[in-house]
Amino acid sequence: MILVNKETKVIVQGATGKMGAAHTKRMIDYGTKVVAGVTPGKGGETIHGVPVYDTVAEAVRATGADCSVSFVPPYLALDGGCEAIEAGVGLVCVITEGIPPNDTAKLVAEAKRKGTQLVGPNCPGIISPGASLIGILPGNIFKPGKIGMISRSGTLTYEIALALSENGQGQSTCVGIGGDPVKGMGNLELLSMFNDDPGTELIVLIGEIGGTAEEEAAAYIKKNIRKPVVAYIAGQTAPPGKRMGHAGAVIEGGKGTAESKMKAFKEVGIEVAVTPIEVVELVNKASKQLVSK
Amino acid sequence: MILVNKETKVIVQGATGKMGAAHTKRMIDYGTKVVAGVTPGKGGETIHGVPVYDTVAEAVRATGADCSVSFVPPYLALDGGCEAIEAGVGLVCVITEGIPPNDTAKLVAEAKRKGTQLVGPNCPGIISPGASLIGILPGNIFKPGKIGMISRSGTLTYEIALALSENGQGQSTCVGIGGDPVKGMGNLELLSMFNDDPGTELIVLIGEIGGTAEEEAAAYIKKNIRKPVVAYIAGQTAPPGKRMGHAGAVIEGGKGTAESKMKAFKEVGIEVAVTPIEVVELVNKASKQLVSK
Amino acid sequence: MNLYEYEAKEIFADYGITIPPGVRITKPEQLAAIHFGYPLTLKCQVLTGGRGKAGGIKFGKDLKDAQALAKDLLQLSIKGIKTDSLLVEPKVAIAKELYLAVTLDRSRGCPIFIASAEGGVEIESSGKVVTMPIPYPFHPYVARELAKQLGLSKKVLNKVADIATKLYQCYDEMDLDLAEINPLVITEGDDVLALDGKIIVNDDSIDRHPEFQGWEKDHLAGLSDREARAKMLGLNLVELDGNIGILCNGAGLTMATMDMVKYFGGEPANFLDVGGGSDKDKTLFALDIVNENPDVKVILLNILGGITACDEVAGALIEFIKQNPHRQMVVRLRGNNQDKAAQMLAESGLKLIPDLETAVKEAVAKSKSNASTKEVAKV
Amino acid sequence: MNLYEYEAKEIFADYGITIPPGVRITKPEQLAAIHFGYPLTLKCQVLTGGRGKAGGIKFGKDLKDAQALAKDLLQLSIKGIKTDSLLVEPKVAIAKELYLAVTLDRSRGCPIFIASAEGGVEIESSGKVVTMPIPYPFHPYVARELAKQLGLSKKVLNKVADIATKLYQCYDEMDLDLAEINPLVITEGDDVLALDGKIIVNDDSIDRHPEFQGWEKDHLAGLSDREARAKMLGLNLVELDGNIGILCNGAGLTMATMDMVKYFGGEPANFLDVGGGSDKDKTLFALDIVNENPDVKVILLNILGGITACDEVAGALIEFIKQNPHRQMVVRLRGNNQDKAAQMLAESGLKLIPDLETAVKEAVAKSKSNASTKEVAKV
Repeated sequence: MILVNKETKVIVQGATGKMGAAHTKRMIDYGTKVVAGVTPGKGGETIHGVPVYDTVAEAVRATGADCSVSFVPPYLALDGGCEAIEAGVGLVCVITEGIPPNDTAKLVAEAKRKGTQLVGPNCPGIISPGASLIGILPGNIFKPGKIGMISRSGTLTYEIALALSENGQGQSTCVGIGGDPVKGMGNLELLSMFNDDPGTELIVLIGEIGGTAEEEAAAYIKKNIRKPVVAYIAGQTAPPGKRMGHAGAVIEGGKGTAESKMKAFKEVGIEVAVTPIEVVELVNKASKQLVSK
Repeated sequence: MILVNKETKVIVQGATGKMGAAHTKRMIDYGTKVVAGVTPGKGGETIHGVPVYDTVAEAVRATGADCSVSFVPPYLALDGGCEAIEAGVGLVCVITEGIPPNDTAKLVAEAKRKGTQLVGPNCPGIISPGASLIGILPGNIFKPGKIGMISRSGTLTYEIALALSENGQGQSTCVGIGGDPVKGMGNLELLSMFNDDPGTELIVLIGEIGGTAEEEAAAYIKKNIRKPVVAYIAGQTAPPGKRMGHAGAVIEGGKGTAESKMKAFKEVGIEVAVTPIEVVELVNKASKQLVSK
Repeated sequence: MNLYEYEAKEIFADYGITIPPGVRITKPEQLAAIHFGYPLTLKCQVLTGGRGKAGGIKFGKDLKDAQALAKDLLQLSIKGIKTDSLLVEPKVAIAKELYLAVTLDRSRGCPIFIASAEGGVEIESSGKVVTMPIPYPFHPYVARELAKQLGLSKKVLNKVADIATKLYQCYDEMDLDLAEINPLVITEGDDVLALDGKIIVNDDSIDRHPEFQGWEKDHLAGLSDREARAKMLGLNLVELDGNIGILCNGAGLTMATMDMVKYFGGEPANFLDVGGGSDKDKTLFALDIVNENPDVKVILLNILGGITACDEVAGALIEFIKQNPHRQMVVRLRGNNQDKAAQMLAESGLKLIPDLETAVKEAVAKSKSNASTKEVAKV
Repeated sequence: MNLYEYEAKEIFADYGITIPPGVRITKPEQLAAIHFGYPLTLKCQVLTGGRGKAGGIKFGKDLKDAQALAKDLLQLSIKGIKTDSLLVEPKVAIAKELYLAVTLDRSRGCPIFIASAEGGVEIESSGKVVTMPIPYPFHPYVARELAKQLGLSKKVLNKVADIATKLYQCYDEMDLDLAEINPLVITEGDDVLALDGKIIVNDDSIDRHPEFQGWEKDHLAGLSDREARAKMLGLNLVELDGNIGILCNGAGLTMATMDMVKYFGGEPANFLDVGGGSDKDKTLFALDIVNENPDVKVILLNILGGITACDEVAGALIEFIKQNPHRQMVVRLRGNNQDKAAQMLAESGLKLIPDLETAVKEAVAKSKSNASTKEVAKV
């Protein structure tokens, strides 16, 4: 598994909000070590048995947390993200949707400067099934196993993970990198981590229209990745120039089509599923080849 | 010598301004390798035979310069300093006086981030006598030798250097760190560099009222410096609360008096001259002790 | 949110970017009060590109000529979008045209300058485009380096760099997706001014800009009536030409569902993501707006209830089917409280299909059957 | 440049920092038009500290009382500085007083918050001061961490953090040396407001703030008439009690020259740095302003001409001595064109002393001689 494991100590920023509180409970119930919540002005309270602090710095000092998951409202998310970075947590996962992209660009710059791992924003989070759940993914859908997943989508990830789990194909770690045009960690960093992770045998990459991240991933995989990769791209029927839900899912100036991305993968020999269900078949096929090696 | 030597390739930012042009000529006459001037909108011209470029990046690409000295006007100096830092010169020396201190603080932050050596602002520059002159110091006053000088002042440095030179006490490098409250390199970094410099046998530190840099230097010297240090503090007669010319030369809230600084030096066994002329006597004394060792 | 040229230029002027003098008119008679001299430039204010090619810019050689042109232009539709008004400006003596824009670079994860020494309509296809990442914090030297790489020099280099600096400040402070000047004109007197301007305000940022409050409803050009209404309610509806109405939760799953519909031989009528924790009212509104599309023969609802409770969705569905008993529906619900939802739906005569592929195939089959939309979709 | 309390508060209010309602008055009669209710707070507006101790703040219990107090206060001088006007505010019900400021930290090389959970006059001596370096770029979490370290909690923590954020933005954007709120008051209803405010605008930054243009001449309190005039001309004059007028080039050398005067038994009358490339007119003005000081018995001019040409200084000197033939002078000139200067001075009867120590000793001797100031200082 990568990024998070049983030992990961997690702070929930915005833990006392409606969504933050609900998912704090879900994370705790899953077994995640949620050590603190942070909401300015609510220090001293508790949420589902977890102490709440006014600042991330204070929460880190008190608990030694090494990860923060943020439910902070969009216009406060840059500030909250910088606070977590400055407080020294090594991994910041921003769930919040609707952050102005220029704020995200600044957050990305600050994270790079301090060497902090940033996942998201506008993402479902990270799960290492059976070990740790960070964010809003439905834990019961995922099963421990050897597939690493990287995805720009939330429910589509659940759909595919569910199909994989039901077919006996468990996951090492699933990372929702988020649907925004500018984000923290992307395909390349995570492909590299999965490549180095002994617990991962096979990588599923779920892309969608918009941008060129999948094309870049295809080139990177050819050069650097020695594990089998199965890809799926959503948005084959999306019209150009329209934002398809995710801020990042838009075909602009003829760039970012599903066709281009699928072609890029196929050209470097990566299997591309046409439907989410086909991902399972391709994973099964690749698994068999792994076993027969 | 430290910071600059015969090989240092220097860009002059603001080379076509009145002061920039005059000192470009003086630097060239002294033997400094002035390889380029930079003035936006004057690219393609020459100044005293040196090519002028529109941007520092372009000048660095064309000449491989590793140092920039800036005569850029106060309100443009932050921008110009950041330009030089980003263009990759390792040493930026800002002569300009009157830069808003908050701009300087930002420049200092950017320099730290990139690991660039920043000297100044509001400083006379750096000279390694006989090798390289960066800035506005009068070259003829300095003589090659083994004394390292660090000073917050301009003409006072010349006064003391002149007296030393006339008494046969040459200098390895003299660094004017500048008279502003916030600045780039300070006493500690330079003391450390002189301590490590085989060409420096003895260090003269010229301080003045305001701040606590001299008190910090005294503690640092006690702990880290193995070469003899002679100190002088200007402003023994300065009244509290008044800015004495330099933006940084002001006694605030009872802090930053000459008395406090002289006491700090004496307490760690550093000789403190009462007049600039006495510096020469103390240097002579320390030199003799070095020889007799 | 796309702004009109005249709005973009007003904002540019607030940032100190030189623009030509200009007056916005909505009637040809207003021209008589404008004293810029002739020829006059008359430009359709319309929220779409390709205005020049579509004949949306004319030059009036005297008042009479200008009024005749204005009358025509004010009735012009470009790409199906009606002209709002005209921007009237004096004709500028152009020595050189540049392109200058600030936008977000997805790959680099930061804003960038995009510029070209050749201003023009088809900037993307020009081989002379210069891009320059903009670091955070920004300092103006970046804009000078850009101007240099454009091949500019002397005073013009400084003037263009100054405008680029201001354009970035505008982009950053106003939270734009795009701040574009095309062309940025160098006059014969070496003045530099923004002859045309385009601003796209970032939709997620509008709420923190009091100056843009209430603007959205006047800037919805390019959206169908239903798309516009959905947008005002915070729903992302994109309509297509097919006959299978689609509602899902999650953008990726919605796209994947559309793709599967197509793959199995059907035609999606729309993209509509009802979102994660969407409540009953929002789901009902979403169903209604898809239902309104006369092309829709069948609605395919696909909810994977990771967090979303299926029974809540079922509640909205039951209400909808009460009001629209003849609507053909295919319902795929999976996840949280799935069994409870199945039971609720069964009571109101709707079948719940847990498997996605089966549901998609059934929706495609129904879209092709001869059964009228009015037929009750009971099992 | 120090601002008055009422000016500082107006700026704070522009940044969204809550201040009490207030009216500035210059005549007691104006109180009748103020309807804040009683008691009323009356505060001298004066550009110095220690106002409270000096009796510069009073509370009027009714209109008659307030008018009587106002009459007295408007005539009050504090530390020799005349009251400009009064700021009239309602009396605030205080639950707690804090101290909050942003200023530059010389050692750290960045701005810092300075705060204390105990507001009061002598903040430096309080043991409960919290300092917090402010990184670049700034984000508001720094202000929350500050509020936390002050021991605040709940709503008050957020309100104080919000004010600290705004105070930093004000400090940064307005180029201040100091932005101080003392006390920052928490009312019994948990409102947080700035009851007193102090702003020092950075002198080197005034030229880039149109809003402060022309303010300097009204904010010179604490300077002697000569100091103020020197400042308006860009010269840094600091007057002392001695009788040896000093003019040098370079701040460090000027201080060192003063120190030597004192060391050799004399008393410096002033600090005056004429600067590096100062021209003849500026040098003449500098000589004139030192000359005007009636306490000055002798002027010691010490110029080390590294870059400065000694002959140019000599030119100014000759002009000065023509106009002031009886002024006792000691001239030390060294460096560039020293010989030429010596020759020029000799012709007008002035001796040039190249050695600093000799020059200082001679100036001290002259300051103690019984020779009148009017005596010609020819050798």
